[in-house]
Amino acid sequence: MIQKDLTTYAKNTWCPGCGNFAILTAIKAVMKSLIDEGLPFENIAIISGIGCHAKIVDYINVNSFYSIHGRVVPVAQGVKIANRNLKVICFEGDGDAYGEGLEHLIFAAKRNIDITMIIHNNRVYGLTTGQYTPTSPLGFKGKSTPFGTKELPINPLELMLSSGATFIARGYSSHLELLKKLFKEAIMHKGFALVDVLQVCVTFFNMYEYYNKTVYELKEHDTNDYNRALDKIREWDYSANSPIGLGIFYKKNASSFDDNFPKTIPQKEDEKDIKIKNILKDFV
Amino acid sequence: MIQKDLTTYAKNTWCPGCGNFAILTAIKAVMKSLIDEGLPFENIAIISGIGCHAKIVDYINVNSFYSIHGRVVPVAQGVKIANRNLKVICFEGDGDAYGEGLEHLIFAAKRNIDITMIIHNNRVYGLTTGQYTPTSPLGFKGKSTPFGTKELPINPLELMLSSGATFIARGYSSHLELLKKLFKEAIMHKGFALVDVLQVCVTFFNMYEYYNKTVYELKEHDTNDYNRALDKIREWDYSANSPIGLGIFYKKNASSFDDNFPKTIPQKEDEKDIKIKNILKDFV
Amino acid sequence: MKEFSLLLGGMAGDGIDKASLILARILNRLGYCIYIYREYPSIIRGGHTYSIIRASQNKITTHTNKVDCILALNQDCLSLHKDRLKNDSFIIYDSDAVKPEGLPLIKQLQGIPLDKIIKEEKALAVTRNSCIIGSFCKASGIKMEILEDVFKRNISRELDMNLKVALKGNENTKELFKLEKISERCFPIFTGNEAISFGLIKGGLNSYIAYPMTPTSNILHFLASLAEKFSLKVIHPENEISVMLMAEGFAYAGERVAVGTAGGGFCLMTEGLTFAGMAELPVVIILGQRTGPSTGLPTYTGQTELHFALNAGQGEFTRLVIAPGDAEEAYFWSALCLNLVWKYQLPGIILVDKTLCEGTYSFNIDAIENIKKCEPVLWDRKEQYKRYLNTETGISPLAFPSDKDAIIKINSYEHDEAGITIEDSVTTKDMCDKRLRKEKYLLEELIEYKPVRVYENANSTVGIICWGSNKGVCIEAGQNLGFKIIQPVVLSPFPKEEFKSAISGLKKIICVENNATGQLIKLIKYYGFDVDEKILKYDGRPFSLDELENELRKIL
Amino acid sequence: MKEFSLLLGGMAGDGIDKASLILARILNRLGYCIYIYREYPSIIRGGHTYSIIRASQNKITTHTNKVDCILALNQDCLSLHKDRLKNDSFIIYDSDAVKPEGLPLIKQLQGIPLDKIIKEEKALAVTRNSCIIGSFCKASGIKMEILEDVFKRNISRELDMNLKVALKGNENTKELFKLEKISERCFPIFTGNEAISFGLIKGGLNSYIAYPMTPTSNILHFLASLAEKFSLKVIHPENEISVMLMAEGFAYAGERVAVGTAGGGFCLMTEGLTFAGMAELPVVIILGQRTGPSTGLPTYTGQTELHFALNAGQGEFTRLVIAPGDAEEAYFWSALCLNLVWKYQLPGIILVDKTLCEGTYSFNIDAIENIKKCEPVLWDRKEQYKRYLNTETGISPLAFPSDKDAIIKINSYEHDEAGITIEDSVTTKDMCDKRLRKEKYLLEELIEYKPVRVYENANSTVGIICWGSNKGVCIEAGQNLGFKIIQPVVLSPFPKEEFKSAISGLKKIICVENNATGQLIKLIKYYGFDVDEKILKYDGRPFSLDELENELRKIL
Ligand SMILES: Cc1ncc(C[n+]2csc(CCOP(=O)(O)OP(=O)(O)O)c2C)c(N)n1
Ligand SMILES: Cc1ncc(C[n+]2csc(CCOP(=O)(O)OP(=O)(O)O)c2C)c(N)n1
Ligand code: SF4
Ligand code: SF4
Ligand SMILES: [Mg+2]
Ligand SMILES: [Mg+2]
Repeated sequence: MIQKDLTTYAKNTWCPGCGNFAILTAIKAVMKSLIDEGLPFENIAIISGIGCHAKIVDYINVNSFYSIHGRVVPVAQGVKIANRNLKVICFEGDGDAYGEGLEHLIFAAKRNIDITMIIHNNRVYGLTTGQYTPTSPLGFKGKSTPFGTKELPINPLELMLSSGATFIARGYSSHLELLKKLFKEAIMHKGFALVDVLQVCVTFFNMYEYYNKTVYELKEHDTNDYNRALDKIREWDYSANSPIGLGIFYKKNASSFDDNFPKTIPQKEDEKDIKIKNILKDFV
Repeated sequence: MIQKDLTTYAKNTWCPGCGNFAILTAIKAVMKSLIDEGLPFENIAIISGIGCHAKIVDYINVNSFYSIHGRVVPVAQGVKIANRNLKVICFEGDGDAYGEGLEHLIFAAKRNIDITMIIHNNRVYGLTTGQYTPTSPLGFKGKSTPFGTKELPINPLELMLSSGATFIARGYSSHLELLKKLFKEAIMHKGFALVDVLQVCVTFFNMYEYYNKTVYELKEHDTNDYNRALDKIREWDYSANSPIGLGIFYKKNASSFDDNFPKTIPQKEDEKDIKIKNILKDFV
Repeated sequence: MKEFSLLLGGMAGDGIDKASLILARILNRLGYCIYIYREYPSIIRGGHTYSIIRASQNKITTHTNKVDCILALNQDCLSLHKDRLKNDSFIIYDSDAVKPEGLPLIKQLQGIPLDKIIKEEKALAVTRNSCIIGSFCKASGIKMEILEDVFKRNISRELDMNLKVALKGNENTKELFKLEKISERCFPIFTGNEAISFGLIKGGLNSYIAYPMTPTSNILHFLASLAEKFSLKVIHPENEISVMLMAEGFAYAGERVAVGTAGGGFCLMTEGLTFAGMAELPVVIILGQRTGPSTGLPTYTGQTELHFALNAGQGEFTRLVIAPGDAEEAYFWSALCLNLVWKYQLPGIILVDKTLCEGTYSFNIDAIENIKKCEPVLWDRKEQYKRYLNTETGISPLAFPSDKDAIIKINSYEHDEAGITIEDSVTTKDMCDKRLRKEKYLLEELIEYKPVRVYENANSTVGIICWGSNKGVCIEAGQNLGFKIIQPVVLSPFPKEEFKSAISGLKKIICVENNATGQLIKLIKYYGFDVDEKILKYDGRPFSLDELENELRKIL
Repeated sequence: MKEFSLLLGGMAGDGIDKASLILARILNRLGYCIYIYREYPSIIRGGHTYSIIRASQNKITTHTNKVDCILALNQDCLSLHKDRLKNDSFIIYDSDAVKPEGLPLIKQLQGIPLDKIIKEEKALAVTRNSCIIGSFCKASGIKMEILEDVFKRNISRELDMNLKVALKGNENTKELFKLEKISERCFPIFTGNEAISFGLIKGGLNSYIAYPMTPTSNILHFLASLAEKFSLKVIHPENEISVMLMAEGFAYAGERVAVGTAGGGFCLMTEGLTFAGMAELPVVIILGQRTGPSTGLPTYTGQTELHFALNAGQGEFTRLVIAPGDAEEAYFWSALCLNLVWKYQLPGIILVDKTLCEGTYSFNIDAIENIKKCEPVLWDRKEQYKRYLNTETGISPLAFPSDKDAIIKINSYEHDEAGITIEDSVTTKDMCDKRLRKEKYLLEELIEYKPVRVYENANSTVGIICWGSNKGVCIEAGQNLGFKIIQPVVLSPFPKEEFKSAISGLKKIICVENNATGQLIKLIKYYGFDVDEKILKYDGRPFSLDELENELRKIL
């Protein structure tokens, strides 16, 4: 009844040349390979916020939850804790994830909850037509900062590392094969995984040329070593002019929050009534 | 007309033995010394959230702003940007600062805005009678987690370091002299300063004995070195059993966000009207 | 005695709460029905706090200002409450801490040296209240066996020490009169919060998510303690925004979920609330009112969020708002609310207040009406699954992630039946109609459950209308003065016809509310009704029975 | 010609917005008054977007469905809008992209090969719209000097290229008729958002804080661009919670501040709103409504937040809620609102919608009523300063941090006059009364400014009541059909007496709103009024003049 084709009838409305297309292509490829390897199709749930990136859920024909701006992470945690069979894959913009809803991200990392965060980090608010975000470089002239921002960006990977995330990676929308690899590893990772994708917004912050000059793929990097991960993560602060590493920075095994809940057991109405009445006896 | 005595008529309602008394004593001493050194009394503004800690604003006879749970930081930024003559000193609980409103703290650090944050970190929600907070140790049995928490705490100092804070220190409510020193340096620091105070809650999480055994004061620590600061900060993760350093971990000079705004110039009504009319000419 | 009222007061931290529950349970053993009113400051220790324990042969859910007995652990207790004494009231006080001066003429006054006793017995300071309970039992002629049994069931730590101290109190007191056993019944006694918790469990709760906030924090604590027993997932996340959105994740995954908060936290949930309206996700919100605005008096009561609950969130959609009036109603309607939001796929609000949440009641589960379990409409697998299938009732059949062959797409944007974003004007209007249409069917179903309750003197021409926790005090006052009481329990969708017939024939309508602007009046005016008089109280305290009766008499 | 209406349509990203503004300003030079209606999807590029530019000899603030001319940059433009054509309408289209098929009988049809021209001139794709503007000027007999001058003032990048391309368009078109200059007047033309911005500046704005959200983002952008010129502190923080609380910090420090958002962001501000009520901090919130619930149709319109604005936040306090109807009212009331919230120390909401915010208007500043600057009450330094001094009007004199000798204590808890936390019942009630008492004085002052506006045919027995952006369309329809129009501009405190006299003598009252439930009706019912008929539209689009007239005719 359901086609294994992952495309919906929704019309794609991203700008031509937008980096979101690469993310869409990569994630569909990864989903297909997971399905081929035996993951039941219906055990995927994707969640997005609000922004250009978020439209991705309209374009992929799997269970989805198009939520509100900045609130992907709590939704994802609810879904995962409620149904641990699901692979919960989240798409969030940098405005969403690092701005409006940053706090949730930190707490999900702290809990090491088993979800995958894919951040479409175009370093600008796309859908609201071009304001600075927490990862825009110092001096960025957006519509809300026509004279240039006066604040340094955050380094989201550094923040994630200090929050307890157990899988931290960076991709780039022009390196499609790497994206596929990162997405797949992130999804397979048991615990909280975040892939920050440098997703170019051709309309409001076209960084293709710049990134093409500055990115490199991490080689022989020990992803188990906190200090090395930190050094590599701090190599580029999302503002200054320096080499930008791509790949997995950090990876660690640890238990996840969602392992700790009782399973829901369907209960008969009369059994429950008896249980309640029994407990009521303690209140005399 | 106004007494230089910093005490109000409000009745103090903290539990006997509460670590908040030490913070109150220390900050009043620091304020007095600042006033003696020439800081106009009326140029102090203190801001608090909601919780046991927050009552401190009722007890100090200076300008104050008793705000809402978790929202001290945005208020403080508004006050500071609006009136740069003010010394803005904030008191927040760990529930406030690291829980409900963590996001604001990270952004204020990122902006290096010139405010002082004093965190009454009793590692428990005091006023709501004893639930775990983001800095309670793993397995903490609070009212909302009667079987013990299943998540590691955050290390707030590590988070602050990765967010761009330029003054990071830790105090302990039983080390009164150190508290005074830290508060004064934090207030004098130009930029975002945070002092995490291990403030013992005798009623819901009495850690006096434990801390007395484990704390030590940092000696010969280079506060300018990011990596050393990080090492020292990571020595104790707020959960495991390890030595707990007290003192200033990190300090850095950097420009603050609040330096970047035009000064408010009072304008005559007719001048403004003319200015508006002139601009309207651009809209034809 | 038909009725007996006692006040126990001391400092925050003295364990007044626990002690008053024990006192109540002792009186319960004599066959009385119980109501406890608690008043305490937003302070952990120090500061005066007290409980009024009222015991009656009838079912009661309110307290009286006047009391038959005061048990005073501190001086404030006597100075603040002396006006509550009647001529034949008696006082037991800690003679080591309290001077019984400036009191009205009181015949019976009994001091016991609590500190001294405790020192002698090497007991903890907090056992002072056990001692005074022992003393009370003697004064009122209650057998120590009853005290012992109640202590055993209610005190887990240092039981023996408490018993010993109680015995000392008992020995140091003389019997003043005899409270006899008046019946064999013995109901469990607990708070509105606990009743809500049981109600949610009865309604099939799988998960409860909350960030602590008075007056609903104890639901979180209580359900957390029951998590293992009822396979509940109880979570306390970083803030209320997370609470609400996490709950919506649960609802999507097919788990029955509720959240609890007070006004400030509810503010932060409103964006999630309108999302639940749009996405048609069933979530129950327990909203406990307290004295506002803002932080206000966080441990006191109020009824000021009616219109906030009715109108929170942008856009228009069907919502269920229910204000139960006592513990039994809290149980019944919490269970029903969870059932109904799942059937109709919408957000539901249980609107309560500090009075109900933290008031303590005798609870008779057998008197509670039957709750039909109404099952959600599930996908029949015949046609391709569409999450927002536009049906006659507005209800779209449900499926959940992991269900074979279904693709379930939730959307906060306006969407087509499959859940894909749209912007055209026809679908926009159709989908808005779909969501609003559910109201009609929901209301029809609610009629079965009598959404407007009527009590006492059905033939009276004077009626009191009230909502929420004022139910009990209005009923008793109505009984005493011969009025009819009308209590709309369901506030949205508003049961207009039921309300109309409830007030028909009345010559004078008086509205009783705990707010300054008359929020229920505002609501009924929209439906074309009006009131003649209003009695509004907004100092953070609920009406006591005698106070309300006085106010009512003034009007007539 | 008395009136002329044209539609320009293409893909999102084609620059339709800017081009329509230029077209409007060209028509403006002929002495017309302008209104532009914009419709665009929540998409950056691709997707159909269009503007209807209406020019009239009278002041207008609404569009018509039918148009005199279509300028089509893509095929969708013709297919979607062909029903808007009249018999004598004409079409100019890009003959390289559009096939003029399936159209009703149209006499005048002009294709120009935009792609070809652009390639020849080596111009940027986005200049296609300059080319079609050049063509339109020729077709309608408008002199190229006018186009040139308007281009010079409005195009900063690649002006020459745009002019060259426009000239080509001009040359490739034949003149169809002549739009003559009808008067010398030439008003500035801008959006409701810009009018609000100027109004806030006029009201003494020092700081504007916002997180971007359609439809009010452009206030943020516009004020950010004016920051240097007017010494404004314009800040875009991490989220709306921060926006609101930061603003309260500004208010405390004595700086006049406003914030802007839409429904979802307003949800997050409600906790700060009730805090402003409690702490008596003056903050103006610009709340731009769009189609809900939740994300809904973020770039479309609606009027569904009236009761949310009136009731948001726990507890009861005085708030000012104002719904201006067009750009001039937006200017006037934004300025006044800022003044009044400072005088009365409370939160104020300017309730607008996408139609008003992003609609474009001719703006006549000289026609705007005088705005008395009402100064806040300042501390006279005579007695010791008390932030919450309980005065007859409820207004406490202000002082600000850094003021010598004053200690200013703000508090979200209930507090005494000095701002210290209290919990006793007497102060609780007194302070609640103090905050609510301000409403009376505020309303008295508002009466001066005519809070209920009445237009057209004052003697008609049929009245239309409407609010916000429906003002313009109702006035024009009223004019044409001979009705009286009643527009309550101030919605809280509600000017009951003024409303009553405005509707007195009417035999039939029709309410026109952009929502599904009739929110204004609900409000007036509370004050004892009612309507006979309602016309509700809730598909995300505002009423056009012809559409509303049709609906009105159906009713009569
Ligand atoms: C609470 C709230 N505030 C603001 C908005 C408006 N809004 C929609 S998308 C967006 C920013 C999107 O930026 P980002 O997350 O970076 O996504 P992008 O469009 O760049 O993919 C904003 C501010 C909203 N929908 N909700
Ligand atoms: C939005 C909101 N949620 C919840 C509360 C209830 N509340 C008041 S204080 C508090 C926690 C206080 O903990 P903390 O900040 O650690 O302060 P402490 O009492 O320990 O000093 C909470 C949850 C509130 N006031 N507002
Ligand atoms: S605006 Fe930027 S992010 Fe959005 S679709 Fe266009 S290119 Fe992509
Ligand atoms: S509860 Fe804890 S933090 Fe609060 S006053 Fe008592 S000891 Fe201090
Ligand atoms: Mg972005
Ligand atoms: Mg704490």
